[in-house]
Amino acid sequence: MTTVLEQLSRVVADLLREDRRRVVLGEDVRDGGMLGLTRAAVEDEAISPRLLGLPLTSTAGLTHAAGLAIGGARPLMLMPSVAALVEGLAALRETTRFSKRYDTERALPLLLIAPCGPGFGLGGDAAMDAVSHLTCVEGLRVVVGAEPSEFPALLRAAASFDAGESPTVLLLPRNLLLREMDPAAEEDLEDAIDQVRTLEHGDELTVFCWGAAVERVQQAAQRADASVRVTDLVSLQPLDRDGILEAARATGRVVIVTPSAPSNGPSCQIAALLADEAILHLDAPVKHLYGRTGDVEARHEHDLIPSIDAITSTLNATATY
Amino acid sequence: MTTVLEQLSRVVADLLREDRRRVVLGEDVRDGGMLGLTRAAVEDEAISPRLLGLPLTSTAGLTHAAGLAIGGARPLMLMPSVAALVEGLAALRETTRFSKRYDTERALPLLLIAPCGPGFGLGGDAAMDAVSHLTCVEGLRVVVGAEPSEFPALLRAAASFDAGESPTVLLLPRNLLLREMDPAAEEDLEDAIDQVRTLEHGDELTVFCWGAAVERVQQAAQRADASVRVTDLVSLQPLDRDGILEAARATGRVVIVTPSAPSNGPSCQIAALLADEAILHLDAPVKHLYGRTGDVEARHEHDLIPSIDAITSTLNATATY
Amino acid sequence: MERTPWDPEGVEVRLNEAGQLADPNAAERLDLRALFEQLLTARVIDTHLTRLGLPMWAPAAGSEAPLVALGALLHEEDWVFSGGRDISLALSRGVALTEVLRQVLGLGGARVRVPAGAGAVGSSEHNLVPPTESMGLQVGMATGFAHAQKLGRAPGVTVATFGEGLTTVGAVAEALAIAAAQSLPIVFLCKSQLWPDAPPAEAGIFGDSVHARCSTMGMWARRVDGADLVAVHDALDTACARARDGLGPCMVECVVTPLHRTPPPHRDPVERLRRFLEAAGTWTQTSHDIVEAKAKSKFQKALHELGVDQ
Amino acid sequence: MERTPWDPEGVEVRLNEAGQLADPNAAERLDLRALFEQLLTARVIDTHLTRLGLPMWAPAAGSEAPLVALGALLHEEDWVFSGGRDISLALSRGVALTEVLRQVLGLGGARVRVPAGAGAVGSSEHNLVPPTESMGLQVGMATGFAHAQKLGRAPGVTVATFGEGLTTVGAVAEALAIAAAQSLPIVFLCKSQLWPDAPPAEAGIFGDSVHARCSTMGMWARRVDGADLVAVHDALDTACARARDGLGPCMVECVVTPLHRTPPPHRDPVERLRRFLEAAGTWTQTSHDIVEAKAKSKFQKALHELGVDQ
Ligand SMILES: Cc1ncc(C[n+]2csc(CCOP(=O)(O)OP(=O)(O)O)c2C)c(N)n1
Ligand SMILES: Cc1ncc(C[n+]2csc(CCOP(=O)(O)OP(=O)(O)O)c2C)c(N)n1
Ligand SMILES: [Mg+2]
Ligand SMILES: [Mg+2]
Repeated sequence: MTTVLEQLSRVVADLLREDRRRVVLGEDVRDGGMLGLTRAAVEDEAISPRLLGLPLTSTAGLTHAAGLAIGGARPLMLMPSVAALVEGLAALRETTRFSKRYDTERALPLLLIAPCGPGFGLGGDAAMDAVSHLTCVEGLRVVVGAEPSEFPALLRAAASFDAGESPTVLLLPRNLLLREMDPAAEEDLEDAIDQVRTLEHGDELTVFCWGAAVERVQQAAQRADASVRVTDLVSLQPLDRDGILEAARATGRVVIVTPSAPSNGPSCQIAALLADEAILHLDAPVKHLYGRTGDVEARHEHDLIPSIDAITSTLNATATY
Repeated sequence: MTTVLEQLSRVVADLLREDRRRVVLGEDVRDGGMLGLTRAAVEDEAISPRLLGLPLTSTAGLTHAAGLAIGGARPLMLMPSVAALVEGLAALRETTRFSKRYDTERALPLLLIAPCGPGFGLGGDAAMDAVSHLTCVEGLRVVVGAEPSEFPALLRAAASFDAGESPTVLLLPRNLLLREMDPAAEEDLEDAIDQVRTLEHGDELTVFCWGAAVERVQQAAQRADASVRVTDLVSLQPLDRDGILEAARATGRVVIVTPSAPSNGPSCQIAALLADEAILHLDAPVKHLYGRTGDVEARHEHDLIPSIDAITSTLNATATY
Repeated sequence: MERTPWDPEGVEVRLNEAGQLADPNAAERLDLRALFEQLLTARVIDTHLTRLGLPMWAPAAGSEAPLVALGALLHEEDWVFSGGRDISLALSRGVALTEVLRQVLGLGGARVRVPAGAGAVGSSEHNLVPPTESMGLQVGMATGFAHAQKLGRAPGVTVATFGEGLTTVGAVAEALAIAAAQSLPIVFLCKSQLWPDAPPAEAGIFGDSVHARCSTMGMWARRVDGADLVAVHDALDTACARARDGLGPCMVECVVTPLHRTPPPHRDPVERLRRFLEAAGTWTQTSHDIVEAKAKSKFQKALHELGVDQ
Repeated sequence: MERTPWDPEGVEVRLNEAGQLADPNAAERLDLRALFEQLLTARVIDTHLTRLGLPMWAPAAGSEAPLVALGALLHEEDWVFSGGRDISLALSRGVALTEVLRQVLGLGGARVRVPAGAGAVGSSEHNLVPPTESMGLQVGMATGFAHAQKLGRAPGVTVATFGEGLTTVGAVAEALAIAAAQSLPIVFLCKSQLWPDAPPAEAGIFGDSVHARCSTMGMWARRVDGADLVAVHDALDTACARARDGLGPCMVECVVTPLHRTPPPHRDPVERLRRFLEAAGTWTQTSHDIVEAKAKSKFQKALHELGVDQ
């Protein structure tokens, strides 16, 4: 057994070996990286010169990565936290629209890997998922992991820009990163990362969720008095509109569970989509469950994910509405 | 007659005269300001020392204004464009939550005045309304003007922090700023700036809109084959939830018209609110109308506001759904 | 001549107010007639663009010398990240005037998007990246690009141009720090506006000059007079050569004179070089008029081709 | 003594490696015994906090001298905007240890929120503003605060403390530019970490030192050895006096030694001052042990009061 982080560190090294255009940027990457994600890569002299340390910056580190991509490199940038992406939001915007403005064929092949949400006992900005901010950046691809044993496969998929994919943020919920996993059991992805995944196939009620909320939703679905369809969004931008509409229409009842404070991110976009295109298929109000509101203190950070009890009772209430 | 901008410049000078704590920051404010909003103030030696010029910055100008507020001043910051607020988003976030984190009684009395949307032929970021970005900043008050003759009163209302209001962004749609107005006819506000305003009292269909969209919606409402209730949101954050629900329930049919590109801002939040709390009162899908998508070129910037024709036909379709 | 408040301090003069060369060899090293034509053409085009009354437009008149000199020094494989007011560079890189106008006037069919009023042009064929909408972020892209070139051992210099205004913007300061920390092959070309009177707080002018600030960051840095084409050329030549040799980042600060504020004539780089050419017997009013007329007709033809009424 | 790679260059020594004063009067001007007690107490508390294994925590051991000196120099009406690793300053400003622990451990009832691991404390009663969550934004708040003081002709100095890491962050560079452009009454206290070997790119160390960079921005700037309490005190004293006199911003760069990297003993500000006191006959092992024991018991009592098990 190994931790998910250790396994991801091996994937980072493999990615560097597989493609000489890849470079890794981030705080302390030449020393293992803040999360240890370059620990394997620093050991290999053939690839360690492509671990690039930079001074502390909020914006120019991100534009630097974009510039490397303009110059033909394929940068993986290891963010200390999703908060750093919010601090560098202007850079994300410029990076994402660069290819359209500058008339190049392909989007910049830039992958930003950021831990998010509760898990390390930090609270504050480190505990947010920042998804509402990120999904304001038009064209930015935002993918979030939910099943730790698939994180290695998710990282490989997100790092492949062979189809000209947009700059991508891969969010890794902190509370899943320290899980143990069997390296041999590293799973392949069943679905493309731009599609919703149906994790439970109930038919009375659909739950949309992502990231750190998924596990609790699955547990609540077991306990609920209804047959629940559990849908992991996987891609928060772009949203898989067809998959979402199909899942909602299949049951006529919808609950959205967000692993963060209330915000105007994907949960509102899904509700708006349903209010427009599925309203006649809906038999009950579309309910949202959020975690704790506001600037969360470290000791309350796990309350950013709605509790299994709260999810269960919302499922029951919506199923019998 | 005078232009709205000229009248606003007199209000800025009055605000400085009325309260010695007020200071004005922004590019070229000692020289009239980028929009001319300090032209009246530079003429008066009693107040011109409180026009503070700063070097060009993205972030520190905003935190500087926050620091002035911490020190007891009441800064009015004149932004060159709402785009500058997106560039300084991290500063907005820190400014807005400062009082909660630092345990002071009152929020920081900081007013940010930003032109937004199409109107000056600039396109690009200057033409956006950035409302989705701004409403991601928890606790930030976001107010947007729609009726030019009321802008002076709106500015006075937004600049009064006597009830301990949060840091506030006042958005002024560019296409309204160059209108002529009769200074004598400067109107008072009928309603508080945190409430929706009903501009037309129809009963078959409710339209929610704001800023530069309002005028076109009113014109479309005249043309439509239905009796339309036109609601100007005025405050985009916080949303007047009760006013919105009441307006939606009054007609059972809702259209949302946004004066910008599709985004996950207030329009989605309203749809989500309705999908949750008014779904049984709705007789038709909740339709959204947005302007042109993407990074808009100068010559297309007016397409960011949906056309009267497009609005009219959506009103008709929704009324007869 | 007497020093006026319009004359920058701390610069080494190579082509003086009277149009005399400090080093007569410069007239052989450099094709000063050709450079003069480019300067004059850039001036005419700037003047005509300015007359169009574009929103947020500011004239570039007085700041052409560094850009024309840079254009003469760059190779095809070099890349420029533009900070604005450098259309003359785009022209000398070979971007078609019709494409320049499409971008600057925001017409349909422009290949590249530039921010309104930036006075900049982009071209993916000419390795010319336009400014970002957010202030100064193209400078950080330039450092990344230079890093890619360094890692790939690709030939070529990366240049980022900008004005003194951007030197106080955080993203630019961060980019300078990255370039210094990683010793990247990049040339920063800063056009610092000359303030004969006290500069306003907005101007980003305080303490020592931009070149001194970069010097303490460990960069090779020079300050030159933007009215002195020869000095500007020589400083940029050294900077580009250092970058090509992998010697790390350079900052060339060029003090440029805002001609719309009516400085004394010798502050105009066109006029100063004209004085030299005249003394050298290679300038006549007729030849001058011809260059101007050509540029003007080229401009009007391009506008016409694009269907723009004047 | 021989200079080791651990000894910073470009600093004027006031209390040397052996604990000898350059200016013997310093022993009369300054209550070095009291300052020693504060240093030692701060060290003990840092050691115990470090043992708690808090997330993202980094020890402050070795960097206490500037903060203890600053604490001794500040008046009640002065304000400090903290950049982290300066709990010793909070203690010397009079923040209760229980409140310090509530904030640093993220316990219920803390009055002020601080970012995890910042090693900082805020107190609205003590005019002590904690770091923002976004890197370095409190520095820009500090310049604004100083501006309000200047406009209101209020007495008082504004101080912003931070580490060398933040000097490459754009928002901090912008704040420095604003302070310089507006000549604000603010003291920047930068703790620059000493790297006996080559610093990594992340360290923000390149070119000349931080003080040189600020000097070219037109600030009064000094570089001192953070292991030398007397030098640090005197530089900060002058800086604060200048700010009080409205003479504009100052930067005091203190080179601090990371004790967890086991430098030679004379690099420890506690040990160096101890050597002086021992030579002066005012230090005994017993008195030392008593100060340490008192600090330790105070720490444990506070934890106990807060119901924290160790
Ligand atoms: C926050 C913000 N973003 C963008 C702009 C518009 N803008 C873009 S670059 C720039 C500064 C240009 O100054 P400088 O680099 O000196 O170039 P100059 O235009 O003087 O040639 C400005 C004001 C702005 N005013 N404010
Ligand atoms: C984008 C981003 N935001 C925040 C952090 C966390 N952080 C806050 S301040 C800081 C730098 C501190 O360096 P310095 O000022 O030298 O203080 P030190 O901790 O060394 O005492 C870091 C890394 C981060 N690593 N990245
Ligand atoms: Mg300029
Ligand atoms: Mg440090």
